[in-house]
Amino acid sequence: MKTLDRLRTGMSRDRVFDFMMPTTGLEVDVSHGILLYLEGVTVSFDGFKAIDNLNLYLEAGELRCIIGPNGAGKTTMMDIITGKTRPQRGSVHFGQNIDLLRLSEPEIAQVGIGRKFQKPTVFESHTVFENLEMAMSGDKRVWPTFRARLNGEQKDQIDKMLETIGLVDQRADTAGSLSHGQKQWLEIGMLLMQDPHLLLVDEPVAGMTHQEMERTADLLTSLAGRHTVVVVEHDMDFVRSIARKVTVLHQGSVLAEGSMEEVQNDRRVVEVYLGG
Amino acid sequence: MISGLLLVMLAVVVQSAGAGLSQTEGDGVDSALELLKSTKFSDRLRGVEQLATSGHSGVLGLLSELLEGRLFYIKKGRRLVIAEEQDGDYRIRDALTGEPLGVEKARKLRKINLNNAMRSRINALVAAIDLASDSPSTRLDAVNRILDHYDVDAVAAIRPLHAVERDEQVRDAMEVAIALADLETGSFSQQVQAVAVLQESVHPAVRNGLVRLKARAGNPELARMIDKSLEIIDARLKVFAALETLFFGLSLGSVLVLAAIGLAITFGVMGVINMAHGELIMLGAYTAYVIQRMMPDHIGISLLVAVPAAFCVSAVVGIAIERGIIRFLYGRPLETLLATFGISLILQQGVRTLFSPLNRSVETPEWMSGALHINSALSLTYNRLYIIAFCLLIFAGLILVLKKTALGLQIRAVSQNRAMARAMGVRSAWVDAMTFGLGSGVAGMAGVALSQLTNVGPNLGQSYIIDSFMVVVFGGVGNLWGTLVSGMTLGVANKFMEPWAGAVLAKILVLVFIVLFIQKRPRGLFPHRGRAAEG
Amino acid sequence: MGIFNILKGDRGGQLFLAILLVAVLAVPYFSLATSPDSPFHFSIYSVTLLGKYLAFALLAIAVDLAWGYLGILSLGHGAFFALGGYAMGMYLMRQIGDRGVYGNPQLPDFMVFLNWDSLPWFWLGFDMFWFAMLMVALIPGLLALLFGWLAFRSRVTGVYLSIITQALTYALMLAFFRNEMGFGGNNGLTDFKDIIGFSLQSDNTRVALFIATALLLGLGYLACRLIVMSRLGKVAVAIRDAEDRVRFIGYRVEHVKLAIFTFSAVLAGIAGALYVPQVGIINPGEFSPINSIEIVIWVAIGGRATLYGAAAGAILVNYGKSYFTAALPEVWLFALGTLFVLVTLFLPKGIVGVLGGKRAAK
Amino acid sequence: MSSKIGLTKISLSIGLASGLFVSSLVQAEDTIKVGVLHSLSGTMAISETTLKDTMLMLIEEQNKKGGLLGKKLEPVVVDPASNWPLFAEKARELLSQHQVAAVFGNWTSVSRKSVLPVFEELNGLLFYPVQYEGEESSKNVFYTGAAPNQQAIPAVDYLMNDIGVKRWVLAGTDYVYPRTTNKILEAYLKDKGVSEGDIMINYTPFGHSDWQSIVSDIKKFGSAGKKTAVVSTINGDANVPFYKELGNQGVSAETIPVVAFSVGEEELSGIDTKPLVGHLAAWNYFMSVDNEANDSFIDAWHAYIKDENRVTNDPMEAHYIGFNMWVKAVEKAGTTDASAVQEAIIGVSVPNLSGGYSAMMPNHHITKPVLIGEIQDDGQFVTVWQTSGLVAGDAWSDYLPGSKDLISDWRMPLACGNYNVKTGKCSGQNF
Repeated sequence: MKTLDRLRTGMSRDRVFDFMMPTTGLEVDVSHGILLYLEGVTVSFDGFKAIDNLNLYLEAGELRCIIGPNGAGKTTMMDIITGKTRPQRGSVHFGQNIDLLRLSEPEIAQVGIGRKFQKPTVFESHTVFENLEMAMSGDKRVWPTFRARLNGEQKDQIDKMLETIGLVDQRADTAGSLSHGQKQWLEIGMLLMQDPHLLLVDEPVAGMTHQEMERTADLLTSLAGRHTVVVVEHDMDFVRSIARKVTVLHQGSVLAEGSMEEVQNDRRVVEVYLGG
Repeated sequence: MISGLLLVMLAVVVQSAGAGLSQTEGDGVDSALELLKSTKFSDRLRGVEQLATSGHSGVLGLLSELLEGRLFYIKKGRRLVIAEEQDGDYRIRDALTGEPLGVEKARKLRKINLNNAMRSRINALVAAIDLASDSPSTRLDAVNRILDHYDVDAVAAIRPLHAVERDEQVRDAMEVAIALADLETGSFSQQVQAVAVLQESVHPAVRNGLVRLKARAGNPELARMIDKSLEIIDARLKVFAALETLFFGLSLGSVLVLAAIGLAITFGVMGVINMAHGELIMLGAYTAYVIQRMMPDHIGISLLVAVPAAFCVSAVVGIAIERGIIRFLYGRPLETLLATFGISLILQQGVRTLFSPLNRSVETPEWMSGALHINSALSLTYNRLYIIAFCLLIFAGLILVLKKTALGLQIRAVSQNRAMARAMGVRSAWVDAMTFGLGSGVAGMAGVALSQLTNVGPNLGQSYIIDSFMVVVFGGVGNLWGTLVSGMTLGVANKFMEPWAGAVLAKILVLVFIVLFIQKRPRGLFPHRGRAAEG
Repeated sequence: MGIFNILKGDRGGQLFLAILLVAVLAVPYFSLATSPDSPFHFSIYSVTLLGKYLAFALLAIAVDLAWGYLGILSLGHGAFFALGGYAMGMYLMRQIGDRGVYGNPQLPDFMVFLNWDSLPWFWLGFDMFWFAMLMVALIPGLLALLFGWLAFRSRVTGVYLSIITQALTYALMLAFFRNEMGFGGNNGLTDFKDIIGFSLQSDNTRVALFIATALLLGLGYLACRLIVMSRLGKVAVAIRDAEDRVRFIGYRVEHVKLAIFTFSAVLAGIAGALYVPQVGIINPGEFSPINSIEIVIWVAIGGRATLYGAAAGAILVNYGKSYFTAALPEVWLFALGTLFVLVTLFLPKGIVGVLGGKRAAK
Repeated sequence: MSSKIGLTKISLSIGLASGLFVSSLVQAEDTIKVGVLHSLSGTMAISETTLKDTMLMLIEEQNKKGGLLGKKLEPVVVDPASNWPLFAEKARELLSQHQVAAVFGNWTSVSRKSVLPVFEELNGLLFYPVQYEGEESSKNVFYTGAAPNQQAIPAVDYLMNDIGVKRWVLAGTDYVYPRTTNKILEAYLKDKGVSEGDIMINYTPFGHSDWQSIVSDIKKFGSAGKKTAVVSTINGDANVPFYKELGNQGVSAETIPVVAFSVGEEELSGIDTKPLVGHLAAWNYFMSVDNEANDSFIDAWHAYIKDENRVTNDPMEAHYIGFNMWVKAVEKAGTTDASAVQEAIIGVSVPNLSGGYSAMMPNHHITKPVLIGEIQDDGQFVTVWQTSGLVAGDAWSDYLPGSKDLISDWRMPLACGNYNVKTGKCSGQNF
């Protein structure tokens, strides 16, 4: 043990990097009840406007579904929120106080925005448990990560999450061996481990069986309230089963917004979907 | 001294050419011929001079045989003969009478060797003859040669010819030569006139002449004129030097493009890191060597034959590599790197075993040697010109193949979306093999070009592989135009940096620049979306 | 987490360290304490050879850490190795003192020879062992830090990264070949006399160097294992498998890469420093891109992402090289080439993958 | 390659398999082992493979004559693969594992520097057959190639006195041999009154292939109205593109002759020699030298290598001389013991291939004639000039400030390779 400690101090050169990493240390301020503001956001790729003067507001704790035909800009919108794509114009604020455009991707994740990709991406050569362990909130700088050890409380937290996402039996399996649906849940679980304020979920039920879909719907609705959840989905049945408020995107801007019923009866939406 | 010789030689030419050198014509010839057979170079040189002054009609033929290395003597009896090689032995005829003497073993003969002094003396004699040639270009060459050697005495031979010269270019050159002589030896007014004439000339002899005259010019007016001339000449020289550097850069660039363009296909389009690419180039170069050995009498044609042959050889090897190994490794670019590195070792050792580790000599055909003389300050070497043209030709050919043929369409389809292409009925496996074959074949053709510039040996490929990767990555993977622009840019940049940084530092700077550039634009100059190599 | 924790479940590693321990104990005995006529005598030649292999093994481990676990295929690790070697070489050069052929107490022979009148600034301090050893770690480390910072920040990955690491080592090779650089040009640094006062030509020093190499290899292995077993190691593997995902769960991917890459470069530098006194020369040839590719090959053949597999690969390939270059020089390149092809085609997990079956999978 | 060598190799390999780690057991005492340390793979294989074959031939011939001291000679061939550290390792293997009596090998300076400490530590004998930069004299090394004063300086003398060269381009590859040679030449030229402005020095990297700018610079430098020559210490692979570029840019031997120190018959066999005709080289031997010893050597070589087209060159002659000197010294000493041979070999004189005798000097360099040859279109040289007598190799140049006070004499009582006559000190010894 002693040798090891000495070894560790010997390797403390890793610490050099810590100063390069300011902790964001920001806590989101939602005193106005709005968690996310997108205002006048425009993005174009090679002249094609993927997002065109988009305005979108998310209330804290709501479950919002976003629908729209292919190419409406749904994924690009998520890319903007998570920092993967930078808009040419517009502002993106998280609560009253955080300008997301000034933060890097990991920093955005650190302030409490989690994202599930369209294609499930979990760490296939790690076990389910390890996947969750890595995603767990905490100090994610290099040296603390190197020194990080699980304590009892954290283990319980992971166990609880395993229950939530229904993967208790698979905890020691490598994530690569999971079924498609299980990977989706694991990914959602990983997001939740970060205890995010905002969850962006891209097509959570693609490729799921009916039962899996129902369970996913239950999971997402149960999250709303504590977290703000944004679901992008094509499957209208699924959207109908969870939606409280729906936003329709078309050609990079909001076409309609409202309850599922209102939206469904909107003439413009019908036109877009039925080919106008 | 030389001028005397020249006048005699001119006189010789005016006479009708005799049938041979008969032994009865004067004893000067006999002793001269005896001197030629001496083992001492100084004796032989005297022999040449005596021959030249003897004024005999057959001397010229004899000297040109000597220059060509065909003058021998039989060890026994010391008879002077002209010998031509025939199947390892020599077919000989008498040097004086032209009488055929049959075939003789090589070791029975001794060649009359030349040294530089003899060679340049004979060449000077021949130049004088050339001044009276019917062809203007030969005459121009002769005047230029006299200028190059800066032989003031020889100008004496030019003076009378200048008046009767009809060709304008030749007359201009003669004027420069005469003016140059005037600078040295003329009267003051001749000198002033000469300086005025020479103002336009960028010939190095002119600059030297002016500088020399300035050093001893007492007259301030003349000195001022010379200064002005030198200024003009230097400015022009600078422009030509820049043009020359640009040409060097483009030619280096075309070599880089040639070496890299095959890689642009295999790496860029297919995402295969082919470390054996250099060895495919090497195979092309060896093909050129083998073809040349197969047709030793047609060096010029053999090179043209070698181009398609090298394409085939390298393409076949490339297809074999693709079918045998790479197709199992698609989507794992880093592993193709390891496997193809193994192949490169095997190919290298293979040619080493087959052809020996020694470099092989690939001859340069007549039409590729020499240079295109724009003026005396700027001449473009033919081999480089051909290689630039060859590079552009291959590039255009490739673009055509990719844009206009069915194969090209399929290649592009597979590179953009393999699954979709397959669904549309494209045999993707076949397309992969053909693409790889195409890239490899182009590498083989590049090898033929390189065989004209550098060593053909087992290490040929290694010296180009890193440069090739740099060119492709800098240009943007998967973009042929990018490869062209990047190769040319790197070549020109390298050449413009070389004068002040030195060859090594220039190369280091270029590498550092590429490393930094890739940080700024990780996808190169012209990024391309498609099935490009991604880790 | 004790030493046993680090090695828990690491059967290959346990075996590897055990063999290393046996070698450390047995080699000195059989080379120094037995008579040269005894059939069990282990010649000093073999000790030095083995020491060289172990230095290569440490280098291979460094590459495996970056490639096997982090997914960074560096084709430039030879550069870090060589830089560490040069730092050691500069110390050894200064130790020669006035015993050089020209008897100049300050300047190494090659500087006298090029008419330099004083020591260039970057040679200062290398007469002190501690300073030189600091540089052994610091110079490769700083270069890796700078290079990595530029490359990882702008997200140069995969093949592109490999190719620019190759450009890096190639540029360094050209630079070190230049005599003006002050590192002895093509000849490099050689004719070393002694190290911290012990003659490099004595058998005891050679055995001591072997032991030092073996110990540092063991320590290096443990250090890498410590990283791999930590959460940082898991994050590294996660980066290798799905870099974007790691970013979205809040890790600074660039920093993780930079830290591990730099550590790996430092290890490579240490390996270089151990290599130089044992082979007696360091020259720019060590920067040659081919060398760096060869290192990668050792790792691939041994089995990547196992650490001990990399070490085994390095030792095996180099033993093969020593043997074949003496026995069948013509066959060597054929054999090596074929080996690479076969291993990549049929043994993606390397030799230990075959031997260890499932164990090596992770 | 003859099947005999193949067999030797296989038997060698079996021997080595056991010998690599466990030291070989008691040696069979009926042979004398001779080490051959030349690269058979890698970049230097081009030049060195020939020397390995030369050694095997010489050993075979000696065995036909009855061997040495009544024993057969047995070659031990290893491949250091053009890898400099590997040279040291293989040297150690030859000396300590195989206990060879002498080693013939190395080509590059760096490989010699790499093995030097090993030979000094284990007291071996190395015969080094290639022209080199000098500035070295080791108790254990015998330098049978040319020192700068046996190649470079006579060549410059010839150009200056016989050709009338006034302007000099010293072009070389950037490593020790050209650097030193050029340094010596620069000092020598200045000594002879050549001004700074009439000397152009240029260094290029190994394997440099794009000579356009440099040749163009040489052309411009040479157009200043004075006779100009290039003294080339350009190494190996870079020569072919260099000469091709010269030819294409119209630089002929008559306008600007190039005298090379690293281009011999073997290198020319890989070049199209037409554009090179008339360019010069300075060596101590040419294949075209006309005398009986050389004829029989060439015949033996052709018979051994089974190829009438193979050429001979200067380093081969150096091995021929070195091997015969060693044989004679061993016979004189009556033993192969290194110290005894070191003592016996000084003063030993053997025939060389250019029609005279070469002797081993006390500084471990040998006496040689210096020949200047012009390249012919058949890839051979014609001797155009020759020193009147033999030139003794000088270990320490008189033209370098660092070494002008150093001398080398391995006879007792001095027994020192670098003795400073000013300070009276002997430095840099490894024993």
